[in-house]
Order: sequence, then structure tokens, then C-alpha cells
Amino acid sequence: MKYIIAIIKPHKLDEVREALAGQGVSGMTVTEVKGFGRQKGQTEVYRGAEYTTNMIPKIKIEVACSSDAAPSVIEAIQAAAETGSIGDGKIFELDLVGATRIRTGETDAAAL
Amino acid sequence: MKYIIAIIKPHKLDEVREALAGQGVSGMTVTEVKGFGRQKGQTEVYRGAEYTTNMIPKIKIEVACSSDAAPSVIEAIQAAAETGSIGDGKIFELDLVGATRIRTGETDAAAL
Amino acid sequence: MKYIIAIIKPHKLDEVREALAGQGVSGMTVTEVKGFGRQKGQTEVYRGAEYTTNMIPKIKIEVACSSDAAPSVIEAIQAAAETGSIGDGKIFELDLVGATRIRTGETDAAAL
Amino acid sequence: MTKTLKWMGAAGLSLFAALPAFAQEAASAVAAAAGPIKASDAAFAAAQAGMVNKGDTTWMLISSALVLLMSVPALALFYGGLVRTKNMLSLLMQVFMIVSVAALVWVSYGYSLAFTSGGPFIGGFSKAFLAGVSTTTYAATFSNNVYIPEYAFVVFQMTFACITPALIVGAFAERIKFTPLILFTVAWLTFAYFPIAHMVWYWAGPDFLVDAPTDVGFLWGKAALDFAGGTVVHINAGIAGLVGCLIIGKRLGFGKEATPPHSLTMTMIGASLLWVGWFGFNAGSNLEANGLAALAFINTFVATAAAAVAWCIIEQLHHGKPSLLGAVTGAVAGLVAITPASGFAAPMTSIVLGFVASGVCYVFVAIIKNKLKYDDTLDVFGVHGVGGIVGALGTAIVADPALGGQGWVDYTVFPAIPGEYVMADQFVSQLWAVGVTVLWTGIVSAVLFYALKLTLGLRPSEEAEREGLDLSEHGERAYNY
Amino acid sequence: MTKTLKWMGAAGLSLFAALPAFAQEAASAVAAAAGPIKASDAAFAAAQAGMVNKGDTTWMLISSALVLLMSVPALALFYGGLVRTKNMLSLLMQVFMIVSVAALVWVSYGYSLAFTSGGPFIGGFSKAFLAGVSTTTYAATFSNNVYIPEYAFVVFQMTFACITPALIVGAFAERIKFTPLILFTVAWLTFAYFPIAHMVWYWAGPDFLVDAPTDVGFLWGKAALDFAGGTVVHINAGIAGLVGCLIIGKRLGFGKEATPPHSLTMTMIGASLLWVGWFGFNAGSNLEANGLAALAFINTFVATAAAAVAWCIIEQLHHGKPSLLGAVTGAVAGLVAITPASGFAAPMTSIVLGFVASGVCYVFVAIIKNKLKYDDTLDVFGVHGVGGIVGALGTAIVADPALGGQGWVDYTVFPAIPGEYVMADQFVSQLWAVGVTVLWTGIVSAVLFYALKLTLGLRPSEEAEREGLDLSEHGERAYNY
Amino acid sequence: MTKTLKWMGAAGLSLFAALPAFAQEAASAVAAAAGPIKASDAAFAAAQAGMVNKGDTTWMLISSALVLLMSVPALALFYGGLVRTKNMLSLLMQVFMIVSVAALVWVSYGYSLAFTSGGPFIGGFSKAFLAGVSTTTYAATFSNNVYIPEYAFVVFQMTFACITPALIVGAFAERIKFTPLILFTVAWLTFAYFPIAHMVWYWAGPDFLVDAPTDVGFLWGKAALDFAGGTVVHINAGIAGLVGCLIIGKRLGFGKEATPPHSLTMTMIGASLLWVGWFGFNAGSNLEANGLAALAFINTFVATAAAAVAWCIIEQLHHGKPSLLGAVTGAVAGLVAITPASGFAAPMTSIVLGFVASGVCYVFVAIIKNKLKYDDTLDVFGVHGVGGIVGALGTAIVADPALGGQGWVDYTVFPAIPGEYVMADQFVSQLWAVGVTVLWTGIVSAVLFYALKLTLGLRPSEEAEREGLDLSEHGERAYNY
Ligand SMILES: Nc1ncnc2c1ncn2[C@@H]1O[C@H](COP(=O)(O)OP(=O)(O)O)[C@@H](O)[C@H]1O
Ligand SMILES: Nc1ncnc2c1ncn2[C@@H]1O[C@H](COP(=O)(O)OP(=O)(O)O)[C@@H](O)[C@H]1O
Ligand SMILES: Nc1ncnc2c1ncn2[C@@H]1O[C@H](COP(=O)(O)OP(=O)(O)O)[C@@H](O)[C@H]1O
Repeated sequence: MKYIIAIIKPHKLDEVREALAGQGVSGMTVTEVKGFGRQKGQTEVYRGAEYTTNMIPKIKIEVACSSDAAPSVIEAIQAAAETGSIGDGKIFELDLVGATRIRTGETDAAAL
Repeated sequence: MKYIIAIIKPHKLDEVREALAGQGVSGMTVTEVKGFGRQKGQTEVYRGAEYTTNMIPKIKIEVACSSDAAPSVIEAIQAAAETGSIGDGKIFELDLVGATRIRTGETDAAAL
Repeated sequence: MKYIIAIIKPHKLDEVREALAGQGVSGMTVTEVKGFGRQKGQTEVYRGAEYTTNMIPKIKIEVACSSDAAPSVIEAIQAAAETGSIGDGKIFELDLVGATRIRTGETDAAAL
Repeated sequence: MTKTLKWMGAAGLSLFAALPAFAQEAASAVAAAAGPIKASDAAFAAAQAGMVNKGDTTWMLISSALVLLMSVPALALFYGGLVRTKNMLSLLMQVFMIVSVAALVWVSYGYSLAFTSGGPFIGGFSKAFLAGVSTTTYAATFSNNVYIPEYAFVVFQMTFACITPALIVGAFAERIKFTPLILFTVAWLTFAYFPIAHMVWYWAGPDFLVDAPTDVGFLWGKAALDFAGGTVVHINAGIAGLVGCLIIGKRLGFGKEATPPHSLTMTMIGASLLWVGWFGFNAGSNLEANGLAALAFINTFVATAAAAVAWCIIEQLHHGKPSLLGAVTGAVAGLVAITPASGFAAPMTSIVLGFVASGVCYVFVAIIKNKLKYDDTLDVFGVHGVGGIVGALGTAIVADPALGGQGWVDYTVFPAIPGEYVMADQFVSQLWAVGVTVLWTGIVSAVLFYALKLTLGLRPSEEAEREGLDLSEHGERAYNY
Repeated sequence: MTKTLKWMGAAGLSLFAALPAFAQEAASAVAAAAGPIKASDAAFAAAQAGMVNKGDTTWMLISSALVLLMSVPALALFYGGLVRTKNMLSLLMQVFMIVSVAALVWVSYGYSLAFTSGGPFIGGFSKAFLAGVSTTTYAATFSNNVYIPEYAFVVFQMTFACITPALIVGAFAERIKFTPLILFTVAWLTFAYFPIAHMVWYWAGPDFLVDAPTDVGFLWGKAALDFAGGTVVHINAGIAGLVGCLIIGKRLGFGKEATPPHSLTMTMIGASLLWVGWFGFNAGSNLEANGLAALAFINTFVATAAAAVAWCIIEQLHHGKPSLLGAVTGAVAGLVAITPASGFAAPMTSIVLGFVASGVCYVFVAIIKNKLKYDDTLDVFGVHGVGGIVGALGTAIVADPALGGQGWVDYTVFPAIPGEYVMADQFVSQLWAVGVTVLWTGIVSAVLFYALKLTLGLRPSEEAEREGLDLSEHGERAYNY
Repeated sequence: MTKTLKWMGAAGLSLFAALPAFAQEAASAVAAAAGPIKASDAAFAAAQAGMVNKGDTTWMLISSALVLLMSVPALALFYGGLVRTKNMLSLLMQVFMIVSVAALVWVSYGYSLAFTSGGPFIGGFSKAFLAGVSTTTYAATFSNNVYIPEYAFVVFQMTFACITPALIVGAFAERIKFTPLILFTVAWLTFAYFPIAHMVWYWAGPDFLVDAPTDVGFLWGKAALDFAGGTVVHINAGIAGLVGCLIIGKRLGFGKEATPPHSLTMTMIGASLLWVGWFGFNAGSNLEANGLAALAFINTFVATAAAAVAWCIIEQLHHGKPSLLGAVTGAVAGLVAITPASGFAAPMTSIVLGFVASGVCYVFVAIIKNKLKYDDTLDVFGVHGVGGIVGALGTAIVADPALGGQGWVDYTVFPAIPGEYVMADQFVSQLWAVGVTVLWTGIVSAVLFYALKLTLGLRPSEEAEREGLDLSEHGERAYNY
């Protein structure tokens, strides 16, 4: 199984969720994060003091899926999250050695 | 070593913490996340506009532990977090190749 | 490639970011988390009711990097985040099997 | 401010009832001596000065402060709490600056255009930049031989000119550029607010009308009853908002993205302070602290309570749960509806009016709007426009003395006497006021919005809108927790 | 409102001292002519009208607005800030709707039951639906020959009836169903608040008591001093809250889960606005704008300041740190304690009263409650109940002219004269008021809570409680950042 | 409160213009009989009592409530919103407790030191603990033969003593220990505020000055004009703040870490309530509800609006975007600048003053401070110090009758008569007031801050500061969402 972590632009969340649903991915976990990278943030000015933060609000999506599903899941996310402008984000793929559904105790594939 | 990620219902956090303490797990990292899955959220109505969000507030727990401890840790979390109703959450197990304690520079087992 | 997760004290974020920049790390993802460990929190008193929370505000940093860069990245974080007092945090290293840049579709090394 | 030939006497009489005996003596002394005072009187100013009561002056000043409170922070919070976090600050900014700009426009030429003699549709420039206004000039009330410092009247009226354009912004929240909005505000005040205020509120005054029975605004002459601004403020703003949201268009993702209020806590604070401030708006509009002001005060209180309860009951039946947003929306609908009727109704009829207004507004806000799919984001039309119309027409009913109302009084004689009330006639008067206001402001608003849309443009770029107006228009965030 | 035979003269005399000379002449003219005015007088209404001062009317109207401010948003925020995020909105909703419902009940029959002649324990229905109240009817003050518009009195008293039941909800916050709470409110007002208000506050009035010395409420007859409602409002609500939290039971996870206030910022805003609004509550209760109102105002200010300082000092000694929550809790305790004494004490004795009340409340809130482990969630009993009792009994001390107090005045003669003050007797009168209030409201509240618990049920399901009342009861969230 | 020999007549005359005829008669009767009333008069108290108007009493009480509103919650929120979340609560706490402590100090000996006869620099202890103040003692206004209850004057002045030290804390926000701050407050009030208040505001009163022309404070004798406290409150606090932030030093990470305001929403609420409350501060300072109070009211309104607009325009030009923080900062700068001029300027000159003050403050806040790199965290000096000086000096210009100002009136005769206005002379008087205030408060503040720094210490430990004062000083968090 794979554990996929995607960093996307906040307003892309709905599209990504739909795309994943299209892939039959039944669940995901979402976290509000701040991203640091090439994209530069808006300049904020408070009483003449300028702040240009590079910490950009992003959404982090975590999805566990079977190894076979992984490529299509990644593709789906990439397609849905893309805007073409800097800051679209990344998709990271990790190995998932085990999964358990708390409610039932089912494990691995059955747990997803 | 293993890196265990558990998604649980928010009100279960204390019980899970106690359970982990019982397993001699000295530490953990907790994040407020939103979960998407089988569980359906409350319908909210604002001036006649209905929203049924599937993004349910959840708590994400990250615990690093030795490979031997992993099974009992997972068990402990599962037992403590279970309510039996949909949305209890998942436990994911990943391989952890290295750990470092910032304060001392100790690594691996010693760092946990 | 490696996926590095570091838990640090919030006020150390800027220093860590500079240190990583020094290592030529172009990006990272930051999350506000709560940490549970040896460090004890401040006692809060509300109308005589005392709370001593062990959930300490921490910052979680996630950095994807090449396997070769990993050791120096970890070192840099450790050096920058250290204060010597309990609660400085941890650095965890996981294997990263794949990375994709959403904007371009580039993968792996090129995606970072 | 009821500003019709007819009803004024109501205040007049109740005043005579309420004035301290010795004052009465003083007053009637004057009256006996010279009937209504005349500008020609040698002792004119002194005579007026002798008719000022410090209790009234205090009442007008504190009422003015209460109406400012309604704009900032109350309205700003009521609106701001309902938008998404990324636009919170833009709402606060829009309301705060509209109030500031409107105040400057008001003292520059607004007061003069609205409250000096001119044609039936607009006043003149004789008091531009407050020329001739001083600490020793006085404004008439609705009672014979009762005056207040003119500066107090200027500032009280100013607060109305400040809040009205601010009410409009809710209709197109989250998607308007700041500078064009400010330009719109100035133009709209000039071509919509001041004329309508003049039409509805200008008149010669109780002691002077006798000699100048035609020196009145157009709708005033139509004898419409509007105690505190149901037409000038609420219908006026409600229609402008509707026109605006139609011309500006829907928000990005309207109907698709969920846009729950980012802080109902702020909305509740705003609604509560609106309620508190509205006493200055309604009871202050009596221009005197007497039994009639107390009546307007209690009517404002109970109509609001009734409307809040009604909305909750409807929600309970419709959705199974009463909500805070519903309660405060109903409360505001009740406040809007009682505004024109506050000095005419009885407490019990006010409660009925509050119930009815709440129900009608609910239909527009929660049903019709969702059907027609226009994006009146914060329901400016649904609450202020609709509630204002319900109140304006309802006033014809609740004002009937047969229902315990205050009726109207004939001001063409001195001292004023009660007039004979015919509900049907009054209803026609009310229809005139509503119709003219809707048409006038609808046309003016449409012209102004289109002009700005085609020149400066009204909407920010898609990206700016998506990022939120706080950052894109003002370079700030509302919260940095 | 001090409503005892005894003290009224205090106001009476100070009024005579304060009234403008010419008014005095006018007044004494009346007096000389006919002594106290009589309802039988042909010129009755006119005579009363001649005794109304617009300064007083303004004061009563603005005081009413200030007391509404105390309920919404002040009390709602003070309470809401102290609960967990998931229940914030339910507190705002409960307070807002209790105020709305109470207002409707008040004008329907509450005013009549509380303030018309009837038995010593309850009034009649002669003024139900405000029958007979008009812009030309007047209410008595505490001075001979001084009146205010009756509508102003009705609305001022209404704000008290609105806030009292709202105070109760803090005791069982985070665990009550909305609809039963509203039903409780209506029943509790009817069987607890109106009778106690009548017992403590009803009397014939300064100009009429002479002829009807027995036309007074029961506790009034006991000559208890309660300037602004220590018994009727605070002890009444405090005891009802205690009974409620005992019958409803503790919150889930009480004692186990940490439940820190979700926003002390909101609590501080609420406390500050409570302080500001309380001037209307206490000084407004004088019903006139004279030197005595100014005394009540300054006493309210300094007692609060003293209580806030005292709480901080105690915390510094007890926990090593003064806290904001402590400061505002102390401030409210001081406000509660000075309420019954505000028009009787001197500023310096008010400070002492504030210090004492703060200390006693601290013991109940921070020590005894934690010992006894009952879940009076927001310390309604600990602050309002206990503070109210301290204030009610302390009034007997601070009112003593020997300590600079205002004492009492004999109203059975016209014009009123100062009475001879005996602290021990007064203390007994205060004990009567406290005892009767505690017993009456305790029994009524217990009966009502049990009745509802056994019928509709008072508590939401465990799951609903855990999810939070905002979503489960109202289908909303307070924040969507 | 303008407190100079010169201008008072302005109020005097406008009063004679404004007073009800019968009152005028009454007054002139007294005047005719005995000219100014004399403390020696047998009928002294009664005579004064006959010169009290309930409209004025109501105005002073509500104005006092409005000024308390300015401190809590307004100032606390305005400041608190601008700091980081971890220090929010410490600001709320500091303001709340400074107000409480100042109130106790004021009634203990502050009022006596400031407002009893003594030397030109400080009063005496004759009214310590309010000895001799009762419900039947009265305070003079600025009009002959017009009085208000002394308690009302004591409490109104008290609110000024409460807010002034609270203004200071913004300069060294996020880095001061609580207890030393409270000690500083008590000492600073005693050695800086009371003396300056006495110098600027103490005088014998309009009816007594004739016989005691030298019984005045030092700066009063210099004939400086300060209607509502530009010197005593704003320059005084602004300079103390500057001295404080220099002696205490910069925050950790100043210039390095970004410290954006944690909640501009709270800051906007605070600014809005400051605006509303400021009407009590400025118009209340007239001590009477007449045309002059209405003038001060409208001037306060439009100067603020103008300053807010000006700041936005400057930001638009300088940074390309107008910001909410800029708008409210400008508004406060305008409020500060109009304070000393509010009863002297005309509305149009007030607008000019608002524009100018906004521009000058912008330069200090947004440019000079960043250049000089001192950490006046919330711009207490940049807004209150600088704005206060602009206003104090500008008053000499706008008060000129040639520019529509109120000028000054000679009080050494009875009744008062207008004086001849020489702008240059007046400017010199204003320079005196500014210079003495700056020097006096600068020296006193420096001594006090150093003394505390060397004894108890002013700053928390680095770790405590980094963790935030909320937890380290008060053991609480502002938010637990
Ligand atoms: N090396 C990295 N490790 C973890 N997250 C990263 C890394 N680089 C970028 N990110 C995340 O991806 C987001 C987008 O990256 P950025 O360089 O801004 O744009 P792009 O992905 O288009 O090159 C960043 O805001 C950050 O959250
Ligand atoms: N494939 C997945 N990857 C990551 N997180 C998931 C996945 N599926 C579910 N989750 C998380 O687990 C939570 C519970 O899942 P859900 O399907 O609602 O109930 P259950 O676990 O009882 O089947 C979700 O809210 C989500 O946070
Ligand atoms: N086993 C663990 N798994 C995940 N995170 C941990 C673990 N142990 C500690 N942490 C994180 O590291 C932080 C610091 O750990 P702590 O024991 O308090 O201090 P130190 O790292 O100096 O020993 C904790 O607050 C927690 O966020």
C-alpha cells in the first residue's frame, strides 16, 4: 500500500476531492498547512511596516491506497490540482506497511 | 522503527493518550485535521442554505516507536479509540528509517 | 529520496528556515501541532480550577529531499532548532518513494 | 423622523400633555402673545432659544451617538461575521470608510440639499458647508414652540446619511473594488439619498407651515407617514443593493462552494448593538424626549423581540431547529419594519407587525432568493428592502387610532389639532412613498453601477477575489492567530 | 429601584435640594394648593404632566438602552467566552431569545402582575397587554410631585425582566435543550419573577401612599432596602441557577476533561459592557437624573473597581498570579453586591462593600464549589447568588447615615421627611427580603425544573452534548475560520 | 474641559442664548438680585440647587459612561488586537486593572489634589476621600449660574484619570511585568497626572473668579485653551509612553520577527467604540447640554472622518492600497487632535485639522519611527503625543472667530463678555501648555521608570516574554479554540 501526501492550493480542494472520488477513493485526511517554496506571498503593510511572507496557506491531503491504485491516484490529484502557476504544490508517495480501521479492527486493504 | 499515524475522533484523545502511556510511549504529536470518508457530517442551515459537509473534525496522532512496540501500540490505539460507530478512524503504519532528538543529538531508539 | 519530519519549538522556525535555505532546500511545509512528551506545560488557573496541559504548541516541518542531502538537512535542522532545554523536539526520517510537482508534472528529484 | 403635514400634531399634542406646567405657561405665553413664532420677529432667535429644553438636547446628542454605533461597529460586524475570513476586513473597511466619507459629504452639501427650501424634489445650496449654522441657530421639532440646537439636528441627520450607503454593501460583499465603491457612495448620496430625504423629510416646520403650507418635500406633501426612515433609509438601501448585486454579478463559486459565516459570534455582537443603537434611530427621530419618544422606544423593543421569535418558530417548523443566525436576522427584519411605524403604532400592534415582517422576509431570504439564484449575499434586499416595504405599508394600518395608533394631526392650524384618520387614504399615501422611492433609487443606482462598471470596473480580478479582498484590496489579514 | 416606605424621602429631599428653583416654586405651588396630587383631581393628568422633566425622561430611556446592552451582547459574551467553542453559539442564542421572549411576556401580562395593585404577593391583570397605558399616562418616581412617562417606566422595568432569566442559564451551560429552556423562562417569570418583583417593588407611590398606606408589596411592607434589584434580580437568578444545575446534573466529563474558556477576549468584552450598562441598571433605578443618581453612579463605579482589585490580590496570594478572568469575575461580583446599596452607600463604604463581596465570592467560586463538586458551570450562584446576599445584607450597614449613608425617609407624611435609622432593625428587614426570595424562587425553580425534566426532558443526548449544542441544537457553528 | 479664564464666556453666552426663557428669567432674577452667587450667601446651596438642570445631569452621567466605554472595552481591544495572540490577554488585563486602580486613587486623593484650591501647581487634601462631597453639593460649569451635581463632576473627571494611564501601556506592550506597571500607574497619576490636571483645569469657577481672580492653576493662568484634554490626557500619555518604551527597550526579535496584528477585527471594534465614546469625552467636557456641546459633538465627528480619509489617501499614494489599520489609526489621530479644539473650532476648520493631524501622525508612525528604530509598539507617542501637540497648537488657529471659531470670553466680569482674540498671543499660550506638559511628564516618567527598573525590574525574563505575557504573567490564554 502507499501513503500519498499532497500539498495543494486551498481553493483546489473540492476539485481534488471529486477527482479522487472518481478514482473510487473512499476517504482522505485534510490539514491546513503553510507552505514555503518558490511562490512568493502578498506583501502586507501594517502602519508602514512591510511584511512579505513566504509562508503561503496550503492544504495538505493524505490518502492511503493500494499500491496499484497509487499511480492513478497521483495522476488524478495532479490533474485536478494544477493551475499552471507557481505554488501548485507537490505530491509525495510513501510506502505504507500497515493500515487498521479502528471501528472494526480490519487491517490493510480492508481497512481503506 | 515505525512511524504510526492514527486518525481518531477528537473526544477520544485523552483515552488514547492514557492507553499509549500504558504502553510506555513517552511522546506523541497531535494535529487537528478534517476527515473525509464514510461518516456524514451534521447538516448546517444558514438562512435557508443547507450545507452538509463531509469534512469531519478529527485528531491526527503521530507516534514514533520501535518496530517491536508497534503492534501493541497500534492495538492500544485501536482499543482506546473505538466507539463502534462510523468515523472512528484509521491507523497507518509507516517505516521510520531514522530519528534524532534535537536537544541532545541522540539518534534512533535513544531519541524516542 | 527522504521525507523528513521535524517537530520544533515555534520560535525556532525562522532559524530553521534560514538553516535549510543554507542547505539549498528550496521548500518545506509547516504545520502547527501540539506536542506531548517530557516537557511539562504552564499551569493555567481559571477561577481556581488548575489545568496543567502537557500538550505543548510545536511546529512540524516536512521536507522532502534527496537521500544524499538528508544527513546534512537533518544536521542543519538539529543545529538550528536546539536550545538545550527539554522540548526541543525530534527529527524523523522516512523513505520517499516518489515525488511529483503538480504544476509541471515533473517527478522525483526534479520535483523538489 | 415623521415628516408629514399630517401627523406632526400627534407629537405636538402629546408634548403639550408632557411639558412641565411652568414650561407650558411659558410656551402658551409666547403662543398667546404671538401665535406661532415668526422669522420676522425681532426677538426671533431669543424666542427660539427660550423654547429649547436641555433634556431634548441631551436626547438628540446621545441618539446621534447611538446611530453611529449602529454603523461602526454594529453593522460592520453584523455583515463581516457573515462573510468568509478572507473578506472580513474588507467589509469592516467598507463600512468604516463609507461612514467617514458620507459625513464629509453631508456637512459639505448634503445637509443643505436635503434640508433647505428649494423645489419639491431637492433643496438648495444656501447652507452648503453649513453656512449660517451656529450654536445659536435652532431646528424645529414636531411640536409647536419646541426647538433643538441646529448642530444637534445636523449631526443626528448625518448619522442617517452615514449608515444608509453602508447598508448597501452587504448585497455585493466579497466581490467589489474599494475605490469604485467609495465613488459610488458619493454619487449615490448626491443623486439618490439627498433627493429622497428632501422629498420625504423636508418641511417648513410646525410654527411656519401655517404661513408656508407649500414649502414641503414632494412625498411629504403626499402625506406619507415615515417616523424614522423606512423609505429613505431601508427601502432606499434595499433596492440599491438588489440593483447592485444584479449588475455586479454572483461571487465566484456561488452555489458550488460552501460559504458558511466565518464568525456568527461577530454577527451576534453586531445584531445586538444594532438593536441597542436603533433606539436612538427610532426614538431619537421624535426629536424630543417625551411620552411619544418612550412609545417609539418600547415599540422598537417589542417588534424586534416578536420578529426574532417568529423567525425561530418558522425555522423550527421548516428545518427542525431554530438558529442564532435566524434569530438575529428576524430581529433586524423587525427593526426595519417597525422603523417607519415606531411612533405611530401601539406596543401590541408593533408585535403583530414584527411577526408579519419576519415571516415575509423569511420567504424572500430563505426561499425566493434560493429559487431565483441571485446573489444578494447578505440579504440587503431580502431584509431591508422587503422589511422596509412591509413596514411602510403596515404603518397605514397600525397608525389608525381605532387600533390604538397615534393617527395624524393637522398642522395647518396653530396650535396643531388631531386630524381625522382614514386608513384607505393613508395606505395610498404610503404606496406613493414606496413607489417613488423604489423607482427613483432603482434608476439612479442602475445608472451609477453601470457607469462605474464600464469605466473603472467594479470587480477585482478572479485571482484577487479568490485570494480574498482583505489581502488583494487592503494588504492585510483580519486575523493572524 | 428602592421600593420601601422608608427611604423614599431620601430621593424626595435630595430632589427638593436639586430641583431648579422655579420648578421648586411650581412644585410647592401645587403642594401648597393641594398637597399630594389626587387621582380624583379634575386636573389630575395635567397636574402630572406638569411634573415631568425631559431630563428625567431622557435618563430613563438611555438607561433602558444600557440595561438591554447588559443582556445582549454583554451577558451573552461574558458567558459565551467561558464555554467551549462547540457551545459558544448556544449561549448567545439562549440569552438573545430569553430576552426576546421575556419582553413579549412582560408587555402581555408581566407588567400588570408586577406593578398593579392586588394582593401583597402578586398584582392583577388590569394592565394586561398594557391596557390603559398611553403617551399621556405617567409613573411615579421616589420624589413627591415628580413623574415620568409610563411607557418609559414600563420599558425600563422590562429590561430587568429580560436579563434576570438570562442570568440563570450560566449555571447549566453546555447541557440544556433549547425549547425546554424557553418554556422554563416563561413559567419562571410568571411564578417567580413577577411575584417577587411585586413583593419588593410595588407600592402606591409617594403622592398616594399617604392615603393608601397598605397598598404595597409584602417585602416592601417589611421595609427592606433594595435600590436596584439585589433580591429580585441577582439572588433570584442565583438561586434558580443553583437549583437548576443540581437538578440537571454535571456536564459529561466534568472534572475529567479540561474545559478552559474558549475566548477570554469575549468574556472581557462582555464584562466591560456589563460595567458600562450597569450604570443604567443602578443609577437608572433612581428614576430621576439628580444628585442621588450621580451618587448611585459613582458607587457603582468604585465598588466594581475595588472588587476587581480585591480578586486580583487574592489570586496573587493564592496562585501567585492575578488573572484577567479573576479581575472580571471580581468586577461582576462587585457590581452585583453594590446593586441593592448603590443609592444608599457613600463612595468609601461602597469600596469596602466591593472588597468584602469579592472575597466572599472568591471563596465560593474557587474553593467551596471545587470542594462540593457541583457543576455551577459559570458560577451564577457563586457570583450572583452569593454576591447578591452579601450586598443585600451589607446594605443595612452602608445605608446608615452614621456611615455617610442616605438612610431612609418617612413617606407617610407629605412632603416626605427623613426617618430615624436603626441598623439592627434594618438588618432584620434585609434578612426578610433575602429569606423570602431564596425560599420562594428555590421552591418554584425546583418544581419547574423537575416538571420539565420528567416531561420534555432538559438534557440533550450524550452524543449531542459531546458534539456540542451549537450543531446539535441549532445546526450552526460559531466560527468557520 | 476648557479651563481657562478666557474662553469660558463662550459657553456662558451661548448658554444665555440657549437657556429656556423661564430659566433665563430665573437666572437673571438671581443675577439681578445678587450678581454672581457667593459662598457666603445664606441661601448658597439652595441658590446653586436652583441652577441645576436635569438635562445637564443626564448629559454628564451618560458622558461618563461613554468615557468608561472608551477604556473598557474600546482601548483594550484597539491595543489588544494589534499585539500577538500570546500577549492579547495581558493588554486587556493591563487596561482593565489600570482603570480600576485609577478609580480608587481618584476618589481617595486624586480629585482633591486636582480640583481643590492650593498652589498653582497642585491642589490640597481638603476633599481627600471625597470629604464634604454630597448629593447636595454642586460643581460649576463654564456658564454663570449653571451648576451640576458634584458627584457627576467627580465621576466624569474620574473617567479621564482612568483612561490616561491606560493609554501609556501601548508604547511598551508585550514586554512589561504587571505588578510594576500597576505601581507605576499609581505613582504617575500622583506626580504627573494630578499636578498637570490641576495646572490646566483648576479654577475658582465662573461665579467666583470675579472675587478670586488668582485662584487658578498655573497653565490656566497662562490662558491656554484645551477643551477636552489634549495636554492633560494625550500629550501627557504620549510623552510618558515614549519615555517608557525607550527605558524599557525593544521587544525580543524587534525588527527581525514579523509581528502582524493578531486580530484587526478587535482593533476595529475598539476604534469604533473609541469614536462613539469620544463624544462623551469631548462634548461631555462642555459640562452642559447646549448648542456648544452639539458643536463639540459634530466637530469630533467630522475631524475623525477627515483624518480617516486622509490616512487612506496617503496610504493609497504611498503603498498603493488603503488599509483598515490605516483608516482606524487615522481616525484616532483625528480624535486626538480635535480633543483640545472640539469646542472652539467650526466643523469646516475641524475637517482641516483632522487632515493635517492625520498627515503629521503618518509621518511619525510610518516613517520616522521606522527610521529611528525605537519600539513605540502601538504608536502611543506617534498618535497621542504627536496628534495631541498638533491639536493643541492648531487650537490657537481654529479658535479664531475670524475663522468661525468660538474665540474666548472675559470671565473677570459678570456676566461674562466676549474677549478680543489675538491669534499670536493664543499661540504663545498654547506653546506654554505644550512645553510645560512635555517637560513635566517627561521628567516624572523618566524618574519613575528608572526607579522601577532598578528595583522591581520592569521586564519579564526572556523566556517569559517569548512564551507571551498571557501565560507567564497571568496563567491564562486569550483563546482556546
Ligand atoms: N522540498 C519540499 N518538501 C516539502 N514540501 C515542499 C517542498 N517544496 C515545496 N513544498 C511544498 O509545495 C508548495 C509549492 O511549492 P513551490 O515551490 O512554491 O511551487 P511549485 O510546487 O509550483 O514549484 C510549497 O508551498 C510547500 O508547501
Ligand atoms: N484512504 C484514506 N486515507 C487517509 N485517511 C483516511 C482514508 N479513509 C479514511 N480516512 C480517515 O479516517 C476517517 C474515518 O473514516 P470513515 O470512512 O469516515 O469511517 P471508518 O474509519 O469508520 O470507516 C476519515 O474521516 C478520514 O480522516
Ligand atoms: N514518540 C514520539 N513520536 C512522535 N512525536 C514525538 C515523540 N516523542 C516526542 N515527540 C514530539 O517531540 C516533542 C518534544 O519531545 P519532549 O519529550 O517533550 O522533549 P525532548 O525532545 O527534548 O525529549 C514533543 O512535544 C512531541 O511533539
